[in-house]
Amino acid sequence: MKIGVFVCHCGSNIEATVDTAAVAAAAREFPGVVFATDTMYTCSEPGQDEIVDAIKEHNLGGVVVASCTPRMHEQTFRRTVERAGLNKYLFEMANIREHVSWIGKDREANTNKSVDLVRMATEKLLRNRALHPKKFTINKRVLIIGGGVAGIQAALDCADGGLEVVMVEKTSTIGGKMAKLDKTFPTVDCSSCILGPRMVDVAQHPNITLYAYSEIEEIKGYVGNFEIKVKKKATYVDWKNCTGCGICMEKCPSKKATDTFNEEIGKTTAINIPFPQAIPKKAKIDPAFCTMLKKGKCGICAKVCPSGCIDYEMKDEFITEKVGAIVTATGFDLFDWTVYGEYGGGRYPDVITSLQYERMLSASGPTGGHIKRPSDGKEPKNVVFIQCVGSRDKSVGRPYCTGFCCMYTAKQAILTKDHLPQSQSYVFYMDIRATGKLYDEFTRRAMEEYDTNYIRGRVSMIYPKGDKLLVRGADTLMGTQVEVDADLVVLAVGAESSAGASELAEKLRISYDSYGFYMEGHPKLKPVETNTAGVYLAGACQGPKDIPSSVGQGSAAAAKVLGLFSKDQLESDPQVSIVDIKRCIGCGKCIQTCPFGAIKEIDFRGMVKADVIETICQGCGICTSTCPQGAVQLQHATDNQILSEVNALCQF
Amino acid sequence: MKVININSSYNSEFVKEVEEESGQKLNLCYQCGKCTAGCPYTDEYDICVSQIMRLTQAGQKETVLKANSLWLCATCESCTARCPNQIDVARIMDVLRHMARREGYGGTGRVKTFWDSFLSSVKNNGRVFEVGLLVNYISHTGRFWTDIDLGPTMLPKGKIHFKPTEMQGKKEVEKIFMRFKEESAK
Amino acid sequence: MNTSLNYAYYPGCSSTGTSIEYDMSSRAVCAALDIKLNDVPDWSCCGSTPAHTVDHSLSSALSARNLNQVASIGMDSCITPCPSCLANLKTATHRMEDEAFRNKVNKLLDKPADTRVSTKSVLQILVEDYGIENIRKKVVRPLKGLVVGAYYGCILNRPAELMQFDDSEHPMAMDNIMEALGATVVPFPLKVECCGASFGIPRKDVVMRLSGKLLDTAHAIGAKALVTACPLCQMNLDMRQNQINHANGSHHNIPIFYFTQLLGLALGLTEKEMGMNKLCVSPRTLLDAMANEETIKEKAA
Amino acid sequence: MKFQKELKDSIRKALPELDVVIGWCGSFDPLHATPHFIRREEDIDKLEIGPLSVHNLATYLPGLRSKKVGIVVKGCDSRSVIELLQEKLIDRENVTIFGFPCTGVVDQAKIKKALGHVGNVQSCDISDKSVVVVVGDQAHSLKLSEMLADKCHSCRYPDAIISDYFVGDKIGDAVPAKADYEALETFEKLSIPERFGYWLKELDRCIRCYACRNACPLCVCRDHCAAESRDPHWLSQENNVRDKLMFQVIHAYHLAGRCTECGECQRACPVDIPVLMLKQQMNKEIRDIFKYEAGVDPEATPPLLSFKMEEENITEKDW
Amino acid sequence: MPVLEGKELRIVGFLCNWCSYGGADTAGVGRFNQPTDLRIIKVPCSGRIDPLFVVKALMNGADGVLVSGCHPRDCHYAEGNFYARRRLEIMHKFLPILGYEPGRFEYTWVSASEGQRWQQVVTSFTEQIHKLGPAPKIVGPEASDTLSLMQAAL
Repeated sequence: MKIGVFVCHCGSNIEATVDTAAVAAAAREFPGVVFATDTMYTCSEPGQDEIVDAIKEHNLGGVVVASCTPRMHEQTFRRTVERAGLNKYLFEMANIREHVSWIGKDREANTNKSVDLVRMATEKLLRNRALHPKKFTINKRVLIIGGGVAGIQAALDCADGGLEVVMVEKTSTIGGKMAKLDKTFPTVDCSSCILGPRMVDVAQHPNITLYAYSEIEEIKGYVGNFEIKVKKKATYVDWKNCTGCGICMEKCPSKKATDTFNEEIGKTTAINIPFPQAIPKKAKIDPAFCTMLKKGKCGICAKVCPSGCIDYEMKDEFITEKVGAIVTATGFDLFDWTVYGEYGGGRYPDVITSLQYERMLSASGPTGGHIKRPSDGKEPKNVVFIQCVGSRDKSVGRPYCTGFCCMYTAKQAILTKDHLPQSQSYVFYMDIRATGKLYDEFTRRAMEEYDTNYIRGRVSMIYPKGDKLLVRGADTLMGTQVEVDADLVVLAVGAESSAGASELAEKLRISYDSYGFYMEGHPKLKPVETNTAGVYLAGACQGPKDIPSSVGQGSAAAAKVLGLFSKDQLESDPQVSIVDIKRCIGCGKCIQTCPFGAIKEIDFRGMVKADVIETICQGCGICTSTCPQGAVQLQHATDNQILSEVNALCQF
Repeated sequence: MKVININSSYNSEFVKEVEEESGQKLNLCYQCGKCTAGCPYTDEYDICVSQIMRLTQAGQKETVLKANSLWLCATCESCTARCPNQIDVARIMDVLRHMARREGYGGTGRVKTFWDSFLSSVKNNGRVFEVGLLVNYISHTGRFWTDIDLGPTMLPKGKIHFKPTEMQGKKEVEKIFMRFKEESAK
Repeated sequence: MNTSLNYAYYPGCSSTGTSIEYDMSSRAVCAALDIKLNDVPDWSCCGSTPAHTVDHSLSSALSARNLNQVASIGMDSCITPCPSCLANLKTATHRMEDEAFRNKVNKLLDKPADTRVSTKSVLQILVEDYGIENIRKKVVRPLKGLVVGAYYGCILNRPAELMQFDDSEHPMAMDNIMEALGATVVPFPLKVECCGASFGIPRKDVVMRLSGKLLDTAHAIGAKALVTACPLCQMNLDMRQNQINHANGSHHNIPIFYFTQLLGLALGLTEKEMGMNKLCVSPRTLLDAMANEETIKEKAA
Repeated sequence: MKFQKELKDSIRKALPELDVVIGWCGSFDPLHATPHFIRREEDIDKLEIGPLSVHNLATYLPGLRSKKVGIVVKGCDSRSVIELLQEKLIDRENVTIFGFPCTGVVDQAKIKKALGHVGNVQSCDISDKSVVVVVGDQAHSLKLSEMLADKCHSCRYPDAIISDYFVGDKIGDAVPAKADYEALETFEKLSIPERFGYWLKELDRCIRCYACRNACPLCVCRDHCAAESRDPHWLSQENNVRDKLMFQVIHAYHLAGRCTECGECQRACPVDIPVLMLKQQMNKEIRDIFKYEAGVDPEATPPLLSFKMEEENITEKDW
Repeated sequence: MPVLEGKELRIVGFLCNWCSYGGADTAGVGRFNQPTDLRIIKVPCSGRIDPLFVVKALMNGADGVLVSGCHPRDCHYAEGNFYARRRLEIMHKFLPILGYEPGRFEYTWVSASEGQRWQQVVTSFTEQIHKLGPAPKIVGPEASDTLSLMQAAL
């Protein structure tokens, strides 16, 4: 094989600490290399053209590009060599940017290391073979996990695009966090007025099947052909017949149930519909509080239900759905702020979270939209907002900025003045992050028009003083300690990944960061893809996001799914294992260890042999490292290819 | 107010020394002010602790080491306990005091005189001799009325002794101080 | 119950003077609970705050001498009533894990520092090693009718990484003990606020302000007394209570107990053994009221 | 041996249904036995079992997979049979197993060492206690216990674990005379560099004959062994220590969780390289980490072909 | 080109494509400085890594070998790292009998987001290898010839 080597400067990204010309010169001495050069931006159009020209001019059979990580541009260059008529697998990359030039400044060592990496790549390339993908048919249905605003958007866009959509929502209603909000920034329009109709659309769309109060139990398969096991949790109410009339709620004697929808500002009944606009508007029983389920006595709801849908014997149900793509929109949860002992750790009733305050502001909330202190029901005069509670704080393991608290705090300060014109709001902040259209103007309005007193500094302590709370903070601009007598303290609690996010990621086989947020395919260029084909991200499951960003990502994910499904068949990755039938002794160890069931036993002239089903094989190579005699080899990562890399690096 | 040139007034040696002696990284501080917010001594400080942090970060040696605040910090640890960036601020205050002593700043404050009297009591007796300490402090400050009012209450309670308790190893303790002096002189 | 509790005991300098009743009551309580205390032989001052404001190696050397004294009687577990001593001894052990620092300290010492000794507070071992439930069983004279707040001071639990005991913002050890003794505990909001520490002599004004705020708060929440675990806190709040009243124009008359004093009382030890007479703000009325309550109950029975 | 007749009767009974029965018979001299393939009734008489029955005949089974085969096994050999069954390399219905209680087999290397140069052996009489070898008209009486193979001293399975016919009385659970892995423990006293030097020195005399592999009952890849393959190409065919040692590591690793320590590899080595030790090391690890022993349960899953989400005995490095 | 004499030792890394290779990229993107000794071979999954690759590298003259995959339960292929953990652990414990110090080979888990962890792993592994010094080498006049024959034959 005649090999051409292209060593990229990446502007100064590589060239600054790697002598690319020297690397190219060294490469010319390697076996098989007939052409080597250094180029300014190999990925640019002229850079790619240079490769195409060189292939033609030097009759190259393979190309090595030493540049950035293959995760960045392997696809790009594979297309380039394909353009010149080469099979795209006759290409290798040496990562001399992320793994060399960006992690050290020693030019001599870096150059030396780059030469090694190029040598490794050429040795591997010498053993590469042309590979050809197989085609397989796909199931054009999509699963949306999570029914918040991002999931709703993705579902509606997919359904409008003609796809069958299956939506699975953990709680008994869709709407997510947005449904809990009173108003939205920076327009201060009513949250349920803009979200409500879309929720109804989900319920009424002929292409959407909604499983509320359900969870993902198991995911099998791969892009184009996933098989999903959905657990429909027992609601003890037959939803087919439940009309959502709410009589059961009126009559239920157990009125101490946890009201998660209202962020535990109040209590609800054991049988409940979370809120009047819930979709689906169906009742469910909370077994932890239902006297009938706990003690076998009561049964009032069954007696009063006009459609007779109460079923105390109901069990969880499992349903299997087949889809070709998955959009994950599982959102976020609030940081558990009670780790802040200095803010009372949850001991003071008048220290509440921003989302609790939101429920209080909402006309459909437990206080009917009246701001009242939880301790005594009085209207507060001084309301103190503390920002960055569980954000930008390493000491509680949350060093990241949640990003939207500055905005909702400004909104809540404005709403406070609207509700209680005599009140005074104080906001302790570190920096105001208002980087969106009309965002900064909005925070300015909170100060200029609504007289919100912004104090730059964190709060060190809250403690009760009489019937007030003394908030002790700093005003770093004045350079001193300040105290505020507060009637109510609202904590702008940060966002964290939703409970169970990592378990779901394991089922989806996607990566997540150390905080449990899902990893996108590329931070800039693949914001809604994951590294698992056919699985996409929407909304805050990928990182904290405000409503416009979540909706934008929901639509983007939908576009990705629609794009994927625009073909009737997908090409399988040819980097799969194949069995050398002569060498196989039929011991079945590969079959035993394959995680995908991609290897089957076949009869070959009366002998047992293994055979790989190419469209099922995912290319992990466990079989190859299991087979003692190496009869099954993972294409593009064969034993000989890896050994050649080892030999290239370790020359005794 | 003083206008300063941010690069020419930056004392990099000072920053390095503080970081080395305290084991803390000054750039972790993002000036949230939570240390100042919790500091019970802010009332007495001439420069609040978050600004001490900022000035130190900015290499403003003179201003920092001259600050009275250094001598009013009681190491109550509330800054350290609550710093979102887990900076041991109290330790930095300690280190700044060490430097101020070495470089001859802040020698007039009453707190420092008290601390010095305390240590000389330990040096001489191996343990603190409370009455001796008070007498020593008074003789250095001339504040004769210090706690004189407490005498009548305290005397009958058997809490006041006019002789230090005897300990055998007091020479050992004294040697610690002597060696420390020698080592510091090196 | 673990009857083999056995510790080296480091009293600290103030035990010989201003906090003599803390020492007395700690020893008596431990004796009553079969906790064996072995005095650290010929102990010396830990250096307290003044030493570490001069130099960390000096401070650690002063502590290390005492840690060596503990090791000299073959013990590796030391307790002290005083949080300041505790902080110094623990800091020394912790910092000396670093070899370079240890060498620096060793240069100041006669013999190299023994780093195996661990130190805890008397409060910590009572709660963790002896156990509150076991204390509850030993109560013979419940503190009925006593309305008390627990004040921990600034360094007993801070920094959390070093002290490794209780909650650094909202400690409960003394609250729980007082509850077990039958007292009515009112949650004290400023549990870990500084009282002014050793500034009583050089900057009395600071102590007047900070300790004054503590007394004001105690009064506001209806605490009839405070319990403390720190000689400095107790001294500022008790011995200087008159000075505070004078300076702030207040009229507080709040007895400030060491928690060991009330514990001893509940265990049936005498007021004299507990050094109740050593307190500046007289607890007489409170103690009488408690005794009264007891008699009423007995009569009722 | 006392149950030899009983064994022959059993074989006679089973032979009509079988293509071949493998046992042992006399060899070129009275000190050695050799594998014996019984196809006809008259072959049965030549069968001899006893302390000279050293070969692990299970080695032949995979090659005769399509035939109906009878096999005579010692306790240790039976473990190899179990392992082959577990790995589905032989079929239970095609194998008839004849077991007997084994009291140990000799180690020819030890006899050779005791006698010095072994020339023309005239006779060899083995009793319960002694081995009397007559060489050049001179009789040498050797203690049997000292001549037994090392593995016999730590044997825990003297009776075949699996059999269709068992002759003689079972010995039952034997208490091993020696702990496992004594040789290994002695070796571990060497420093790390000494060990490296040791292997280089030992392997230096390897002639790459692969007798170790050919004798191994679990080396089932045969013609496709990684040692001689070019795809994958793990080893060169050169005469260098690197590849010789690498092969031993490959052998040991490919046997991890499978090797029953029959010792055939080491016995077969013509230049006496202690190659068993490497396999023992693997086995020791397998035993310590996974509490697993190969060749005792045909239904078990070998540890390297399975996993647990939480591994109790693996502590990973803490960075 | 050999390693830089006196400055570097030969360290080979086998990294899975999905997590650790990405983690090393993340470290690069974050400009987390690392020692230059390590050369990374990318494999699809830690389950693809035959422990014999590790031995091969050492016998070919590597001074240290580092394997890194996805954290247990996070494998892109669901189970690869579980198999890898068992197999690599066996080899980890085996190498000392051959005469390689226990610290010559380590395996660990680094996710694609853990750039800092990767920096930490590389730095401390490199330090560890430098502390051990060069690995024992099998020397012989035939060495370089063998290598070229080997590569030609692959």
